[in-house]
Amino acid sequence: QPAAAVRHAPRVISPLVRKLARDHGLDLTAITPTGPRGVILRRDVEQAIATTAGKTAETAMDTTPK
Amino acid sequence: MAYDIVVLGGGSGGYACALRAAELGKSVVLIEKDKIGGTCLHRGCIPTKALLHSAEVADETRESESFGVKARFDGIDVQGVHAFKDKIVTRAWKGVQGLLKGAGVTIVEGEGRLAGPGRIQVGSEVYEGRNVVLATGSAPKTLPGLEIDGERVITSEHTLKMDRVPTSVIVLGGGVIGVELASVYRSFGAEVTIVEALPHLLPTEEESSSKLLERAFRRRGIKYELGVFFDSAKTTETGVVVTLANGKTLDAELLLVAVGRGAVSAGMGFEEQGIAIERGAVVVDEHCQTSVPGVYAIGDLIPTLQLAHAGFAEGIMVAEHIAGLNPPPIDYAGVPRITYSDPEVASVGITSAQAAERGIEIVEQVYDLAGNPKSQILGTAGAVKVLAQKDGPVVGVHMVGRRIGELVTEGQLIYNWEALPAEVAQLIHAHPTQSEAVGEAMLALAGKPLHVHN
Amino acid sequence: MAYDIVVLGGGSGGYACALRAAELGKSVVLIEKDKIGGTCLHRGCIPTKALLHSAEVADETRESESFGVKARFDGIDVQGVHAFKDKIVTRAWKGVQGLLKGAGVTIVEGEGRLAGPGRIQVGSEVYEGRNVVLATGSAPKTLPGLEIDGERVITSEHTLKMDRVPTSVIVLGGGVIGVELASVYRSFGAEVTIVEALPHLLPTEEESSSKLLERAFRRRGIKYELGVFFDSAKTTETGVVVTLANGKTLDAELLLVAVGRGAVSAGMGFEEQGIAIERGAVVVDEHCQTSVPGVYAIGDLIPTLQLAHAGFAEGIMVAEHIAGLNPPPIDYAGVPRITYSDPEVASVGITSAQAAERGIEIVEQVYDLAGNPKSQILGTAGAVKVLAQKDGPVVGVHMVGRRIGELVTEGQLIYNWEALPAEVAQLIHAHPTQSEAVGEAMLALAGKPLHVHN
Ligand SMILES: Cc1cc2nc3c(=O)[nH]c(=O)nc-3n(C[C@H](O)[C@H](O)[C@H](O)COP(=O)(O)OP(=O)(O)OC[C@H]3O[C@@H](n4cnc5c(N)ncnc54)[C@H](O)[C@@H]3O)c2cc1C
Ligand SMILES: Cc1cc2nc3c(=O)[nH]c(=O)nc-3n(C[C@H](O)[C@H](O)[C@H](O)COP(=O)(O)OP(=O)(O)OC[C@H]3O[C@@H](n4cnc5c(N)ncnc54)[C@H](O)[C@@H]3O)c2cc1C
Repeated sequence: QPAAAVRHAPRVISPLVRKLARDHGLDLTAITPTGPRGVILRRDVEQAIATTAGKTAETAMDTTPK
Repeated sequence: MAYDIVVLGGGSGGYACALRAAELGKSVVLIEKDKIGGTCLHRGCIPTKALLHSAEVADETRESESFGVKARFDGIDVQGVHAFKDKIVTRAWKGVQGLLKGAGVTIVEGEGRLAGPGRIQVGSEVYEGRNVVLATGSAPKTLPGLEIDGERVITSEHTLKMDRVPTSVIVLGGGVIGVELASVYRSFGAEVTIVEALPHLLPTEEESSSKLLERAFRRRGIKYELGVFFDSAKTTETGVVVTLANGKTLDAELLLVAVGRGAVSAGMGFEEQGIAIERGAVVVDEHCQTSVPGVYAIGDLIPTLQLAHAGFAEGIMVAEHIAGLNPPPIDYAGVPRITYSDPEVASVGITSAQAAERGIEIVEQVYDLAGNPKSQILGTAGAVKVLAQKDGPVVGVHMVGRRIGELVTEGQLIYNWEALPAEVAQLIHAHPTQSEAVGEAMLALAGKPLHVHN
Repeated sequence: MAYDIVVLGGGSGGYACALRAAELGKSVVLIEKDKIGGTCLHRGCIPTKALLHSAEVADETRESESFGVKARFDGIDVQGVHAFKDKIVTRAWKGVQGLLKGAGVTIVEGEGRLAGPGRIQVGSEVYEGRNVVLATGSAPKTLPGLEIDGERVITSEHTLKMDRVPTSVIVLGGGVIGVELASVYRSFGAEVTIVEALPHLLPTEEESSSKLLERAFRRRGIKYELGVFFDSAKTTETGVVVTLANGKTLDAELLLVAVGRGAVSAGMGFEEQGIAIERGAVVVDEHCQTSVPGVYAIGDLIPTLQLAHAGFAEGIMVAEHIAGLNPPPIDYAGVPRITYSDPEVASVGITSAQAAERGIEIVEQVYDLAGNPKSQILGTAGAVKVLAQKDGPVVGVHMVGRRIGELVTEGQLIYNWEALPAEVAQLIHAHPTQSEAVGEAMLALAGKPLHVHN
């Protein structure tokens, strides 16, 4: 994402995606955005959750809303 | 044979619980002494909204000239109003019976009582359940010394069967039911005066919403006495005379008592079985569990919002709780409220007063419907007010205007999903809609007003 | 003196851009040859929605008996319809002029042309800008050999000034404008036939929505010829005779041509200055930049959705882009679409056909408004259809029904925020509202149907 390289703050356009990251203790600035102009999409957070879960060998996390 | 769940009362709460439980594979028996659908379907939400629609048609017909439509309004055909309302109710009633049947819920007709833990008795029959859900609902209240005679002094239930449009009505109570029926009676041509002990109509709403409603009602010729207590009522040959605590008297053909509804919790063995009850309502925890293990209570029987969809939500939650799905408790501030009068009043989230109580620092934005073309086309005054936590999410949406009730769902998503004003503001709303008023308020809160006059 | 921004054209796109830019501290001049507000305000969205409301009132008055209201419908007062419409337009027009003045935007009356990079010429005056935004909108198209005479063969612009209700109308084109005006004419009492070359009315909508609209129109007595090309039209003493490509002929008092709108891009120096144009529309990138640096184009002039709120969004985005805020591009699938006919058709997100093209595996749920009590009260048939990615978020919401347009905002939040059906399903919607139909579809998609017959 060339245009996203100089991001000031992470761009999330969905409160649900923001919450998903928060509920999983993820730092949005550490998530790689795949949306246009560096927008972090649901799939990006889900990807990060999967990666984190894999790394820490935690049990699969529940992604349904609480 | 013991059922997984015995539900007592087939209103909104009870039938929703039964449906969800059956879906989750539970065996369910639903006990109803009258008609499945309860208050909401037969004496509440549905029939009143049918009346309100007839009222709207009457008003639009009266005002048709201002839209370039030539028509003559010739009055209300009371029998026709009932026929319309009954058709709607009957259809929905068939629908819900079909749903329960389809889901495999056993329906028992009869009056039940809690005969022991996990035991509901109906006549000589006892239904045993691993879990019992009490959903016996509520009934109209009155004031001490004020007797409902069904002729001169009536409740909402009598309004739904009225045989004529009265010349004049005093509505005691400016809550949702009083306000809605005052609106209907006025549209049908009656002189209406509302008496409310608190300082405003719809006293639990945002104060600015109440004031907008009051202004609209004043324009419609609906009178009101606010902040004054009822003292007494006397029926006469031709009507009823009401005396207020300040000495003022009012007279009218009818007195409609709409001072609230009380939980139906007496005479059914609840207290005998150790169920904690406070001021008539069954006490429950955040999962609707009563003080007796295995016994739940939902709907108007418990002291939460007396709304059909709150009952649905509670019923569903209890079914899921019993099934071990560990559902989250309900955030009642996030349950939308609508008063379907003309104009409608709707809200979700907290009020500014509640924010102040809780020490939440808020910013607010009011968007006047005068700036909203679609509302102008509909000929409605009103406003959308949005409250957001300072540098934080939206915490309240409060609206007044014709047809505005449908917009509360947007507020419901925004509030419950903790959206920031900027997250809504980026989504330019469809033009020309009333929902643009919500969009404009969000744009302004996000620091990028579009159609906002400063 | 050079302005930060020179905007050419004061319609929805142009004025929104000017307002947002001024808010961001930019100096802005807005050049408009006719009236600020453009097509939408004077010849589009607003006046047509006023007509549609008069149409609604006419229909409700006609049908009032079925709601228990006695009334006599005496016809349409065409002058009254215009007076109502004009009042609404004038008010909104004053509003937007006030907004621009308040924001400090310089307004220039006159016809402008692109005289060089950063230069717009109006008569002998040249306005220089570090950035230029072209927003000259669109105008009605016609077909080869079909001449608009404004008498027998007209466009939407003439409809808005009609001096009578015609006995019969042929509407050429079954897109949004054709469908809306067909609906108005029918409510006003005319015989209406729509001719559409593609197989369905509103051919870009979900096919099931088109079919529901067609069914509703058939019930209303609106006729249509689908999948057949127009061949020729001949005006006669009393009207017009239309011949279709299959040889069939239709006659009527009027022929309304609603075959689309073409960008207004010619004769203003665009091409001379090197602006790339394709099939009449200005070519832009995702930030609405044309092929010439520093020159942007927005609104109906570019080949995106021809909707006022798309123009607003583009205008705002361009202003923010010029101000260096780096706004994200618009996801046009997330822009809501509403056709305000009776019944209304609304959608946001993608259609099943688009999902199939893109290889997205979807699940879908249709909720018939027959199960929605509020819609029954309003007397409307229709449905809400929700498409979700398998095990993923909602990707499309498609709706048909009276007053259903206001519900599209909920769909807009859901789609753009990538909500899962379960995230919506946990929020039980207010009862009884039309929005419950959206809620029910989500509940069903989330595997927990409430009021759904299987
Ligand atoms: C005039 C009016 C208008 C309203 N409008 C709205 C509205 O627009 N929107 C909204 O959300 N809410 C509205 N409400 C409120 C809504 O009707 C209630 O919140 C809802 O009906 C509560 O559902 P419930 O299941 O708790 O109780 P109920 O609907 O009261 O059902 C209780 C059922 O239990 C049965 N029952 C009681 N005791 C026994 C027994 N011993 N054995 C067997 N059966 C028993 C009753 O016969 C009844 O059918 C309105 C209420 C009124 C009165
Ligand atoms: C009948 C009808 C109904 C519609 N209904 C809706 C609806 O309900 N909802 C919706 O979202 N959209 C609707 N639309 C579409 C909507 O009107 C357009 O999408 C919108 O107006 C486009 O805005 P714009 O700024 O691009 O162009 P326009 O609104 O067309 O404005 C362009 C402006 O530029 C001016 N101009 C052109 N050339 C020059 C020049 N050389 N110098 C100076 N000024 C110039 C014109 O006078 C005009 O004022 C409708 C359209 C029609 C025709």
